[in-house]
Amino acid sequence: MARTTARKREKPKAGAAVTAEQCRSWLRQMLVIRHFEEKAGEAYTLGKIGGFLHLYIGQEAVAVGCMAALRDDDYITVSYRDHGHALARGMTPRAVMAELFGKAAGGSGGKGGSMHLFDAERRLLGGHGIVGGHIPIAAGIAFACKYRKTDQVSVCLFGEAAVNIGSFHESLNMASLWKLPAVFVVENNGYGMGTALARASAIMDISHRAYSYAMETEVVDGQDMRAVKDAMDRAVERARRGVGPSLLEARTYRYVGHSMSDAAHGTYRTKEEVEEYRQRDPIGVLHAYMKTEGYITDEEFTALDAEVVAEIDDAIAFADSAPDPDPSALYTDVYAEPA
Amino acid sequence: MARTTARKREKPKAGAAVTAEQCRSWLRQMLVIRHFEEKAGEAYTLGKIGGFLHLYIGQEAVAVGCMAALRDDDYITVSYRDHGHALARGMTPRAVMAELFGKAAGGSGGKGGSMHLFDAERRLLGGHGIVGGHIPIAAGIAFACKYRKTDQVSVCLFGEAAVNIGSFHESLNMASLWKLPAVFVVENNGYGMGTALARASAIMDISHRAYSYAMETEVVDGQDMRAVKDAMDRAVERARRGVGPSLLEARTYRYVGHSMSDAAHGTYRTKEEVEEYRQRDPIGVLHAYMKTEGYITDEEFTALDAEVVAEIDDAIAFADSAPDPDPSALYTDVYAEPA
Amino acid sequence: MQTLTYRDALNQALREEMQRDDRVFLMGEEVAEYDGAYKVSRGLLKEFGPMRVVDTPIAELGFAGVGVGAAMVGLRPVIEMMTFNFALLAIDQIVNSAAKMRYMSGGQVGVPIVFRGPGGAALQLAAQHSQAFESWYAHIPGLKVVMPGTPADAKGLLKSAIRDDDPVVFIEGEMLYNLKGDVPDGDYTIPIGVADIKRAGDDVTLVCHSKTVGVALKAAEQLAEESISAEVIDLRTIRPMDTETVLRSVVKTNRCVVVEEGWPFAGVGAQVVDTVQREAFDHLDAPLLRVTGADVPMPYNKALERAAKADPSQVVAAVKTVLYRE
Amino acid sequence: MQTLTYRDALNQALREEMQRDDRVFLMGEEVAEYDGAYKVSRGLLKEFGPMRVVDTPIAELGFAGVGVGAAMVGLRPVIEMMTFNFALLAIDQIVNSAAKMRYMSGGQVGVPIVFRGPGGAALQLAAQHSQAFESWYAHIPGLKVVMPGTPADAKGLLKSAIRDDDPVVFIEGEMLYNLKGDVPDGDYTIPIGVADIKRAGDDVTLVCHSKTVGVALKAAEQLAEESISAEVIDLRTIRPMDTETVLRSVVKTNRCVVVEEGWPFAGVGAQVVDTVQREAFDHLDAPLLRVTGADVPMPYNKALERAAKADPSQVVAAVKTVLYRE
Ligand SMILES: Cc1ncc(C[n+]2csc(CCOP(=O)(O)OP(=O)(O)O)c2C)c(N)n1
Ligand SMILES: Cc1ncc(C[n+]2csc(CCOP(=O)(O)OP(=O)(O)O)c2C)c(N)n1
Ligand SMILES: [Mg+2]
Ligand SMILES: [Mg+2]
Repeated sequence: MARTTARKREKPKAGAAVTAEQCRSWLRQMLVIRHFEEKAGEAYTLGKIGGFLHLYIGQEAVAVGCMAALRDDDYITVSYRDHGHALARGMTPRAVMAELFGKAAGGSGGKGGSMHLFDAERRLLGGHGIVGGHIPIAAGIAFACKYRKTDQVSVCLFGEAAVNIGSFHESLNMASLWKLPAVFVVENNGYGMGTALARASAIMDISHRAYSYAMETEVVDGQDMRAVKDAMDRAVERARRGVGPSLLEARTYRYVGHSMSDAAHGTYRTKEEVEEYRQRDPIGVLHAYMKTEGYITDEEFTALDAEVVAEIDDAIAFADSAPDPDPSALYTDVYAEPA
Repeated sequence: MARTTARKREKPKAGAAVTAEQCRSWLRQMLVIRHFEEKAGEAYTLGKIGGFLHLYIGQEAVAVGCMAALRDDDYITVSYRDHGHALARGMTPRAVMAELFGKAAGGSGGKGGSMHLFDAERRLLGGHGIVGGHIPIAAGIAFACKYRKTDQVSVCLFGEAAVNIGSFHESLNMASLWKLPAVFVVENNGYGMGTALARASAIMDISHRAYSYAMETEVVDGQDMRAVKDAMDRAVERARRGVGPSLLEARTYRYVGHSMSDAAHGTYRTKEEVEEYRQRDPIGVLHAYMKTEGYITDEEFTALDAEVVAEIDDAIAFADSAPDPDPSALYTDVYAEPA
Repeated sequence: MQTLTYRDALNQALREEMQRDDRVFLMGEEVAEYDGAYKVSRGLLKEFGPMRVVDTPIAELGFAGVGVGAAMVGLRPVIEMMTFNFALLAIDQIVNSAAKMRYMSGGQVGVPIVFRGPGGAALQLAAQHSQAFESWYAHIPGLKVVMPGTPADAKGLLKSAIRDDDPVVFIEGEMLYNLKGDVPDGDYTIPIGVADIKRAGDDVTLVCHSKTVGVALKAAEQLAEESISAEVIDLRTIRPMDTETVLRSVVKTNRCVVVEEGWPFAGVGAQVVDTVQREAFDHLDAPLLRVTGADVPMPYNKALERAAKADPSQVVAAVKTVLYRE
Repeated sequence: MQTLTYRDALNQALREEMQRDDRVFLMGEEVAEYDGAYKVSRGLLKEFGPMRVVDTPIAELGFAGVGVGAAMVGLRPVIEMMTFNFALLAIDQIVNSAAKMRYMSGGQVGVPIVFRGPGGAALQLAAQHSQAFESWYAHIPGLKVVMPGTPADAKGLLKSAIRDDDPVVFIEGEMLYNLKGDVPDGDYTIPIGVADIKRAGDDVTLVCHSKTVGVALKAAEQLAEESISAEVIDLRTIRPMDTETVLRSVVKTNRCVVVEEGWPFAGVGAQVVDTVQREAFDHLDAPLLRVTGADVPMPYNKALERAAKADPSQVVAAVKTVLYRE
């Protein structure tokens, strides 16, 4: 691949000191995502959820690490693999599960489903199904922040397979040209459906694509939530200061298939590979750190886990018993209601 | 802009020795293009030519230098600014001028016009009006050459403003990923219509975009026809050998407006800038070299120039008196004739 | 009343809306320093500065998406497509993002954006630069499609489009930019979804929009000389379509000819025919006929291009057919 | 005769054409090592190798253009769109390059290419993944549009499409892939541009294509129970459309209902209506009616989605209306 030297990076500040409280909430978020996704997978096999279901199991540290670096008034856009981000951003498991069940109580009233999670209040603006489709949208949100002279930041997360599509190129060029307050996060889980990165991209070092746009870039261990947060802190700060956008590459892995119709390890990867990655589980990594720091005892962990399991069970029960949208909903939200 | 170090280049071989005969024919080609374009501009103002007319004056060395490096069985695709390439590839001034006049004797029977010059026999496959539209097409032609295991090469020429559009990114990635026998030539004349490169691209060194695709790249003086040919020789040879595609950036300049509806130097550039570039005229550069080498006397140059002027006058007369296509042509060539 | 060109009417609409609402901005290729490829944005950069009049790289998909994102958080982008031929590159953002966001989000996120620029053929621009896509956009729920045919309609409708809370595809005519016409003074709007009777008549209804308004009016004049009275209805908005106005006319004339610039298959006219024959079946004394552009890519040659375009003589001939005259 | 699924019929057509003509190759996302997102290309990589069954990056515009370029120099690319929803990103290459090359070049350069993949809705895939664009492609001169509704038609028509010298947009149905049906043995083709009477009848003509063939046939059965005899015409090819077959039927039944999956405005059915009312005006005893998908982005919720889709009960109701029964 191209021999390019990395653009001189700002010296990573030693990870901002984190408290036991923070770690506990991050650990909890990751557990929520993990249990949520496992239950969602079950519900899908039971026919309670339809369409495409893309689980986030294995990548939890990326969503949690990113959200941990953001303010409430920052904006987030993400692909169809969006449950983890929605939960980490604060959407309740009930609201997300109800949307997956297609119920009126769902975040999008049951009209969007798994791929299109929105929470305007929390500034989570989708949940987008077209690969690369939300990258220019995120640039546009950043444009609006600059236009209004606020110091808000627009964060856009997408998979590594999206870096080969035109909208990635056009959007990053404009974002850098106009110094927009955006952070583009590539969740590099190694595969786009059944296609390994090496079979789709002429270079393996995705972060180097940033040099085509004179953009700051960093590669970060996507299984280490705190590392993700630290890198995000730097990128978000650059964006807030008006220095410009950044491209972050988080190296991660999905334990499960691309979607429910895809085997955990199809022909495109081995059982061994999946097992190997499971060894550096994002929850395990943070849990281990917390133990060494004395932030959590085994009893506390067991209790926390049980508490989360109960919350997800409740979300399932809620979603299952929640009513369908009214038939009239078919024709609403196509256009704004005449004022 | 991004501090990236150039990928180690193959040491440019000293320009392959050229003969007086070769230089004379290249000089003649450039004179043909120059006079053709000047006459075409006149014909446009007289209403003999309609639609958009994009002249190539000032960039002659790029087309002539590129074609000089190609075999008859290589393929060429180019943008709407295509007269120079068609003439350098061997299309007669009559055939090109007749097309501009919309006559049946034109290369495309008067149905394509200035922006869509095709000569299947000479493997000139357009003449494309959508910026970036022919870049994947050129990659596809290269794919076909590889598919058939021929050692033909597909050369694609486009303006510098096209490097910011998605198809450029998608095509170069695939071309490099699949090691296709293609050469992508950016004719960097500094402006896309009224937009200077710096206002459209986050980096000024277009050649650096090649690193995103692990692609060989070179920057060449686009006003020096022999330099263009030398760089092309290297790129074409890499493609023929199956080493892979290259991205060439030829730094050049258009003396005239973007199209006939645009002033020679609009608000976007100064008269002085245009004048300055005219000092390194591509015809003058080659002519000067030939004089120092004793390849041409002033008398010979005057005679050659007069001969070319006469040829272009003949092309104008031919095009002017040639018949329009038959009205039935409106409905032919939409689909293949039923065999 | 003032007399303005279609171009200047659009320019006034943009200027007045940008003065009225600082959420409104214009973005596209050459819109700022170049004053617009067709000078529709002349003077706006000078008045509003580079943050509100923004030149873009050649990246239709990208800057269309930038507009969608900005609209999702409350700005009012006007995205200029240098021509709608190039909007094919941006159509994923128009159809998959702009048109669906409100629905996918369960009503949480709307996209108040205008995609505008010239559509259809100009003169001898050949196949890739001479296409009319209004029936494509009108096919899509979530989009509104507006196509003014006069300076007054252009100004009033562009203002309504910019104030609209949903994505509007606003297609102008390159051949119309120099068209002069009376334009009301001051601030006024023309509602989206309301057709306009450009000429009253009793014998036949001519339905048209954008450039074909002129074609239909010319045909109506020629028909008048043969004492055939044609009513000319300018749809002005393609989606939502004002079927009431069309039906009211056809119920009166019992005959209808639909004129459009675009290709015949599943064009806007096909939808007009579908609606009218369904809603006014018993009032029709003849089948509805359509006059459209020739069903071919546009040729460069001047004579061939002229033959490919819908013209008054074809309309006159169609009218005589539905009137069973010769 | 063999009994095959629609999926396997397509797979056979691809395999046989690739065996017959080494200029034919298949390119798209996941077509090779993954055997196709919907397994239509199962086994082809193994048989033909990576140069003829090519996985691509996610770059629809790019690999569609690669196909166009390869076709321009004589190969016979079959470009798989994982679904036609994503083809919106490639539509510039389909419309501005593939459809116009022959014309722009004055007949010098043709583009023998097939763009194929599933179109329309499947189950609960929501707004961005549930769209039917056939009327868009059929609007474009230079393209042919083919949409088989049965395994036998799928195989015979795909072979014709691959052998065709012009660009063919070949739209399959994700919901049809598991449909079983009789398929003739050996090599056969079905000509492009010829409709098929799937069920003969006298009282009303039902025009349909692709997935709605099943809808129309179900409706016809239900109508038969009320001794209403419906003739079901499967267009099979949308462009060029076999209007003769449709007209012959309507002249006999004097009534017509057009059924399609897509949105109503300027859909394929609008063109059928336009043609029939013009060519068979005096034979019509009632207006032509259409049954289409609801004019909304597709909702995710199962019940709402069901309500958004054209179904037999709507067809039955439309038929009773044109028959003036209750
Ligand atoms: C433009 C487009 N093409 C194809 C698809 C089908 N598709 C859905 S997800 C996917 C793979 C994306 O992989 P990646 O970007 O790495 O994200 P991941 O699924 O790994 O999170 C593909 C090809 C799509 N949704 N959009
Ligand atoms: C996709 C697309 N967008 C916009 C245009 C209008 N347009 C034609 S030429 C041009 C500028 C191109 O500049 P460059 O690529 O540098 O080529 P040059 O004209 O300098 O040779 C533009 C914007 C187009 N033809 N295609
Ligand atoms: Mg991935
Ligand atoms: Mg340029």
